[in-house]
Amino acid sequence: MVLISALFVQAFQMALVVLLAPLLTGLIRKVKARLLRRQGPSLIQPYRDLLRLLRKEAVVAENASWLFRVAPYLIFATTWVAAAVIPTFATGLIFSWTADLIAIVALLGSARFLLALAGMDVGTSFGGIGSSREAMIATLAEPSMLLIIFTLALVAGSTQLSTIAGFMSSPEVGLRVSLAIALVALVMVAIAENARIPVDNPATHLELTMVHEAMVLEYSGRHLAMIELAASLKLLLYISLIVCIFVPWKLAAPETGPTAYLAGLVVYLTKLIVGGALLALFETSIAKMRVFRVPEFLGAALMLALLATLLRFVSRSL
Amino acid sequence: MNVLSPLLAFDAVAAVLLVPVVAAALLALLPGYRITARLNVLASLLTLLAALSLFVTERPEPGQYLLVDDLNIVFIVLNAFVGFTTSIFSASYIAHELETGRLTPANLRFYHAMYQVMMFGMNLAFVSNNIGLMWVAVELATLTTVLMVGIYRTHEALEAAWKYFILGSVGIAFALFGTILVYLAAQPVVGEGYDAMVWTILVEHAATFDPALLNVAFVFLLLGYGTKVGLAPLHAWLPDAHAEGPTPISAVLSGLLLNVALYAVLRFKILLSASPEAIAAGPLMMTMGLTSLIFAAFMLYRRRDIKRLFAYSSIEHMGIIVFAFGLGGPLANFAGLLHMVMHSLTKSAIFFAVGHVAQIKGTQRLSAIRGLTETHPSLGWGLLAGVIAIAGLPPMGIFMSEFLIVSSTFARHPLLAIPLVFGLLVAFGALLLRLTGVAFGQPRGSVAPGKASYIPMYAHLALVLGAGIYLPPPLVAWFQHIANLLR
Amino acid sequence: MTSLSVILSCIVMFLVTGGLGILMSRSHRATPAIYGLSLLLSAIAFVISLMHLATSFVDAPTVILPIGLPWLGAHFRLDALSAFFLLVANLGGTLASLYGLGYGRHEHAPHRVLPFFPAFIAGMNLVLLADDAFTFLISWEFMSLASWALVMSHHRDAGNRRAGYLYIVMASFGTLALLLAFGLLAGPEGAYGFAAIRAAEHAPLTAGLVLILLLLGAGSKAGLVPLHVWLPLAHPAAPSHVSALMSGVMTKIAIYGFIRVTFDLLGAPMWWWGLVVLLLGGATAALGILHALMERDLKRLLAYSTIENIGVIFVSLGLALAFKANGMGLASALALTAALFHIFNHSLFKSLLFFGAGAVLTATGERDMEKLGGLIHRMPVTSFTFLVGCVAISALPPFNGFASEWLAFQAILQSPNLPQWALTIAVPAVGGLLALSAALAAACFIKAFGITFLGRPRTPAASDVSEVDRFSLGAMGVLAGLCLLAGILPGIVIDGVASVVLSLVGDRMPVQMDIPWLSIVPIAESRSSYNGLLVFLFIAFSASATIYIVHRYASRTLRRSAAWDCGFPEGSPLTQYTAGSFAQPVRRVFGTLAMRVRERVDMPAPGDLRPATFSVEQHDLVWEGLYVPIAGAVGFAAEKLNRLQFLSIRRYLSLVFLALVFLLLVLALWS
Amino acid sequence: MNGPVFDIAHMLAGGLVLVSMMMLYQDRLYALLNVFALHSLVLTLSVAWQALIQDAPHLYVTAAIALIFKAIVIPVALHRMIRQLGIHREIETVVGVGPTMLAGIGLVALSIVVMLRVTPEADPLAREDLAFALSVLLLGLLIMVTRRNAVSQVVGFMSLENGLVLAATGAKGMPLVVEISVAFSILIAFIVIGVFLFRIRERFDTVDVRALDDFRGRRRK
Repeated sequence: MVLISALFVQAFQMALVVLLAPLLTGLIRKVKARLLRRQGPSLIQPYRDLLRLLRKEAVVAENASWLFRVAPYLIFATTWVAAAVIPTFATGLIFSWTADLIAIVALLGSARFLLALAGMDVGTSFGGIGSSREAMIATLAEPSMLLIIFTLALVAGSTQLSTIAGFMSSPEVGLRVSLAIALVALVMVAIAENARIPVDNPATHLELTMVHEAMVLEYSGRHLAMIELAASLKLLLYISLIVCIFVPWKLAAPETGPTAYLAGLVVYLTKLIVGGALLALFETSIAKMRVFRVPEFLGAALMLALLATLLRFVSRSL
Repeated sequence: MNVLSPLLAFDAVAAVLLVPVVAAALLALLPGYRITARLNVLASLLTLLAALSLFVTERPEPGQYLLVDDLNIVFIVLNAFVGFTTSIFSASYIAHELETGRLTPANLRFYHAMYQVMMFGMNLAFVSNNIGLMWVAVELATLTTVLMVGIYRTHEALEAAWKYFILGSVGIAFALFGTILVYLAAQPVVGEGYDAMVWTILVEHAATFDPALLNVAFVFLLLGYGTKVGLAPLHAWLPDAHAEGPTPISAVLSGLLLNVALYAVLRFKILLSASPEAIAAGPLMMTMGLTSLIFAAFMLYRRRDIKRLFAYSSIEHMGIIVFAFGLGGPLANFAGLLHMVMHSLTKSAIFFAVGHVAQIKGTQRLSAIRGLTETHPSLGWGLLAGVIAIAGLPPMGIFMSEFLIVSSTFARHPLLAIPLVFGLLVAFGALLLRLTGVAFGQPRGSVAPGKASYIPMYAHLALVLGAGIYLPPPLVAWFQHIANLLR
Repeated sequence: MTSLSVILSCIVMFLVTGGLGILMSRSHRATPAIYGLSLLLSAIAFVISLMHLATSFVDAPTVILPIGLPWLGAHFRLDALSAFFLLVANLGGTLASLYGLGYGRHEHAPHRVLPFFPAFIAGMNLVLLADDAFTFLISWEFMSLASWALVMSHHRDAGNRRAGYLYIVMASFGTLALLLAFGLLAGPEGAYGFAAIRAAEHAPLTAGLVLILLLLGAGSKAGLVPLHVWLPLAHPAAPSHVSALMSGVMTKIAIYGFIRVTFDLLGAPMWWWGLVVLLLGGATAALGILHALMERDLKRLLAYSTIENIGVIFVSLGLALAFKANGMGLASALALTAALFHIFNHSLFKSLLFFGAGAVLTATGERDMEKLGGLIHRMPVTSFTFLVGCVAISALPPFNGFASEWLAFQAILQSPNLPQWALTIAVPAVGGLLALSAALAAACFIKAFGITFLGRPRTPAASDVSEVDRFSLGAMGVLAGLCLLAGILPGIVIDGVASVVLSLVGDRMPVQMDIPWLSIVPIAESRSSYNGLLVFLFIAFSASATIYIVHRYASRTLRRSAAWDCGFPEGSPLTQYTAGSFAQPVRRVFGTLAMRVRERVDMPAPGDLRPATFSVEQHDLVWEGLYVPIAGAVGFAAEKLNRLQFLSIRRYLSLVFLALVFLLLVLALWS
Repeated sequence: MNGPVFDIAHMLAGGLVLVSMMMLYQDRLYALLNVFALHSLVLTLSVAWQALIQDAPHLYVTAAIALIFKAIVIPVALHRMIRQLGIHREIETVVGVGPTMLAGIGLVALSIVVMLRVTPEADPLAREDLAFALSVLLLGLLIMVTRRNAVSQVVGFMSLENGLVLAATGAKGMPLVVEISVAFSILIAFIVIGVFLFRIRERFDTVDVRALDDFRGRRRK
């Protein structure tokens, strides 16, 4: 019985993240439009886009290789697996131990690896631009991400998300400088990783400034759909990661009744909405920076993360 | 040993001395280089057999003049062996020199006679039990080599010989003065007359000799014989003599004559270490050894003449050996002996190779020799193996001795190990640099196949390789015994 | 017949094979014969060592042969540690021989390779079996010598000659350092046997000095910064399967030497050893991969990345030392396991990548990536296996590189329990460095694969090529499969090396194979766990499911057309991103600091017909700061001393005279 | 014991040192040769005296050798050679005479210091004699070092040999071996030197070693 329910919860979670991802994207677009006094597309516009793309035939460049065609599915799958093990509304997912925080980051890394290769496959200059810039961003984002994880792990004594969430919700956490800094760093990394303003602009097609869009320039049809879905899934993943670590309220513990799960779900949705809204607000209130300011931005994140790891000594119990 | 032994015992030592003398006389008379060359080989072979027979015969009592003990048998046998192989090499070498007309038959008669005289001198130096006699013998050997170095009569050759002669005779004087001082030290104890010059007797009473006299004596002997060992700063004659003389003589010089002088120094070191208050010979030898090693190591870099290159490498290795003996102790002495034997074999092998190369390419300039392994595989790889061995890379025998020397040095005087290792590394760098140039790269110069036989070279290399992998226990026991004897 | 004697006889046979290589060097049948033989022999040795590692946990058979140092003899010993490294070495040897069967056909001077290839393998095996200082060093140097001969096999290229020279000099420098270390350990009586050294008590000062010398000796062979300069020159100079052996295996032999002495012979470590090794490792990893990223020569890129992986391994080793010094057995075991695991992995994917580079070389005759491109169409198998290697070496799940890196991170997370502040501060920082180099590695291999295999061919050399022979493909395929297996079943490897770890730090990680779902759990599931198998299955399942669904219910039609490229017309292949341009952002970020990169753009004024030029200058700071001065000093001294060559006889006499006077003065003053 | 005997021996030995100093002072070849003849003469006297007081008749042979060869034959021969080869008469010294003399005095002092370390138990005659012999030897070497001209270098070498002979004869009961070897070595030395001077003359028109050095200078190897 327990196993069944656990399996059910896991399956539900997997389905949930995929289904919610476009909605979150839609929500953010909507909020941004509203902030700009525009009507904006409807919340479910992303779903429509995806379906249309899926139905279209895929146009592929002549010298695109098998890699180009397989990559989107693999990227999506990898991101999905990563997202599947993050406690969104309930801890103790049955498969949560397959991958801890480090593994999740690494999974996203594999997705990026494939995406960058796909960008170089056709052999256009824009693909190259995108890939090389993506690689540069990754070289700064990943270490800072890992240092953030170190901070958490050294404080919570585990890299297992459920455990960390449990620890963070426990009273003994208190208020720690290192955690605060880690949070800031994590937000910065998340912005960079999801190619949001000010690092990159998901809406732009101004060639020389784009990174993510430049890589996927050659994609169309179902392949593009897969990549779009993966992107919004990644955004969802990061937001749920942040909320799961730093505001782990009302996460349903395992073997609690359906009410707890329901409460957890509702709270999670609100968290998502708030997070998305905040992101939209941030994006509208700031301008995109030049590509070669990005390293400084991420370097700051890296330094903060390092600071966080070191500061955990001084603020053992503040 | 066996029934033969009484028969052999009678004349083993005598044969070692007489064969060369007789051969020299014959060679001086006989015309025609083919016979003389063959006779030369034959005589050297006989000497070698006589030397080997020293193992099986029981030894004569140490007399007033002659002595055969564990120490010098090693030297004699090594001497006779390298002398023999070199005579084979020189036969083919000289033939080529005649063809190219660098030497005349008249020269050759002189050359072969001198060769045997030199062998006689060296053997005499080894077997002599009388320090005066030993001195005479060493000088005889030296002067003959002087004449042979000058044999080409080019102004370089004459200059080299002249330099060798002047420096050599100063060395002679020093050595003699040292010998006289030893006598003076011994005379009050042993009493006047011959006894005071007989080494075996000297060693017995050395403890009661006047230390101050012994010190001065050793300084002069070290400088006098050290000149022949080629220790820096007394080395000046050595590179020129090697570079300008005929290659067989270079091989003999590096392989043997240096050992003769070294042997003399060792004898006196034993003498000195027997007397308690006397200055320790070790530090002096170690200092000179290190100086020569590092000096030669740096000198190796700017060389343009292949024979000079290996001449300096001889200085370097003599430095190592003297250092090892100066360090003393069973381990280091063993290493020193081993290193000396290995160096003689390897260096003469290298000079054989160099001789062939120089004859094929018609020059000794390093820059004119390239890509040997491609044009002359057997010669090139042989030279390569030789240099690898001399640079102290395994599995050749020199690696073992250097291993022992360096590790025991570091265990006992860590600070001394640093200059030692430094010198070794610098020398290694230089040798390998030159080797890379000579053995590899786009071939340059004549590609005519070498006619001479490479057997002597490969025989030496095989021995060195074998020693690096497996040393027969009797030999080891022998060396260890000597090592303890050397203290 | 014990396993040890079998392996020893294998070694002898290797040497015989080498001799055979000399004899039949000119015959055309030599290549298959030699490689076939060495394939067979190393396969046997591999199986034996595998069996020994699997079956016997404690017993270490020893053999003493009456060769080598007379009164000592040559001691050989096969314990768990040697067995593990033998396994690595002979696995590499087997596959390199297999690859050589095909690759060797294209060798234009086989007689310069064939004799030394088996000798090289023999040397590596000897080092691993040696149980006394002399045998160890002689085998060590023999290994260097054989590999040097292989590096010099294409000797007409001046670059190769220079590489070989630098290599042999550095190697003998390392050997001398090791010699000194063993001299210290053996003491004045010259007790060179490892058993004696193990038994002896070593003063802290001595032990520290030995560690430094060891870092010089083993480090120079493994390629630790700043002793790495020879490596990126020498490894690529050799034929590719030899490069694979040198990078994949020989560097590991160096690490074996380090482990053997520090963990086995030297007794209890001190905590600062860990710190030193840790910092060196971190620096090596970062610097190595940065250089790799700047490289445009494929094989040299791989060599630099070898340096990075060596750094990673040394970081884990440093951690293990630090933990061991503080008596934290489990943590130490974890770190050491991570190190050994990474050693195994790196030997796999680095060989694979070098094989791939060799295949590219044979197919196109090019090593310069900027002349390649688009090979994925014409060399599908090679490119696929190469891709696997790239993903694996970039430490990405579900492949093996990630598993070992993950373990290393887990070990780093044990640091807060360390009593020394220096360590607790340094370890996470080095961890950050490790993460940085992992990310850089990913970027580096995106570049390596993307520029070489993807896009459009940049030169005719790259456009008309065909897939390489089946031996090479077989070798690469096996390696790729092993990379995946070790990635999804890391538990097997961890349990495999457990006996080694147990013998070295006296503790081991919990048994992994009986954990449900075959996941790996270093300490406790609540702390951390990873399950490569499930990750792989999930990815595979969800990907195929998605593909099926999309193709079944959405569109499956596909149309080929010209690339879109924002509407720009498709320019010449030279408009593609090159290796240099790909690295440019990273170069700007890190290069200016790490290698003083300067970029110069010369843009002529409008109307000026000069072509615009762009030039990058980049410095190898280690080379310019350390090696150039040393070489200069030696040259200077040589030049000055060389004057003594040209003195007159009188001057020489005065030298003698001065020497005499000096000695007499010494006597006069000596009392 | 019998003082005057020793005193005479010492006086002669000391005289030898004095003459060596004189040789240092010379700057003309002929003068140098004459002084060398004097040097050998003094040596002869001292050897003869030793023969007398040690009643070792064989030493008279040595004395004779010294007298005939070194005091007469060789100086004459060198005179002739100089005339034949037309070597310019004055000797080029490396350092001025003054410093050379100072150095010489220093050397004498050094040799005395070294030798006086010898314990008096050793034959006192030998002890003082050795001090003189050593200084003669060192002075001879000094001449070789400070003279640029080949003939004077040869002379220096011979005075060095004289020092040896002095030491040898001073040594009581030194077996004949030594004198023979000395004479023998000097003989060989002269044969060879003669040969060489000859050969060298074939090539260059002077015996000046610098000529050789010029070659070396040009031919940098």
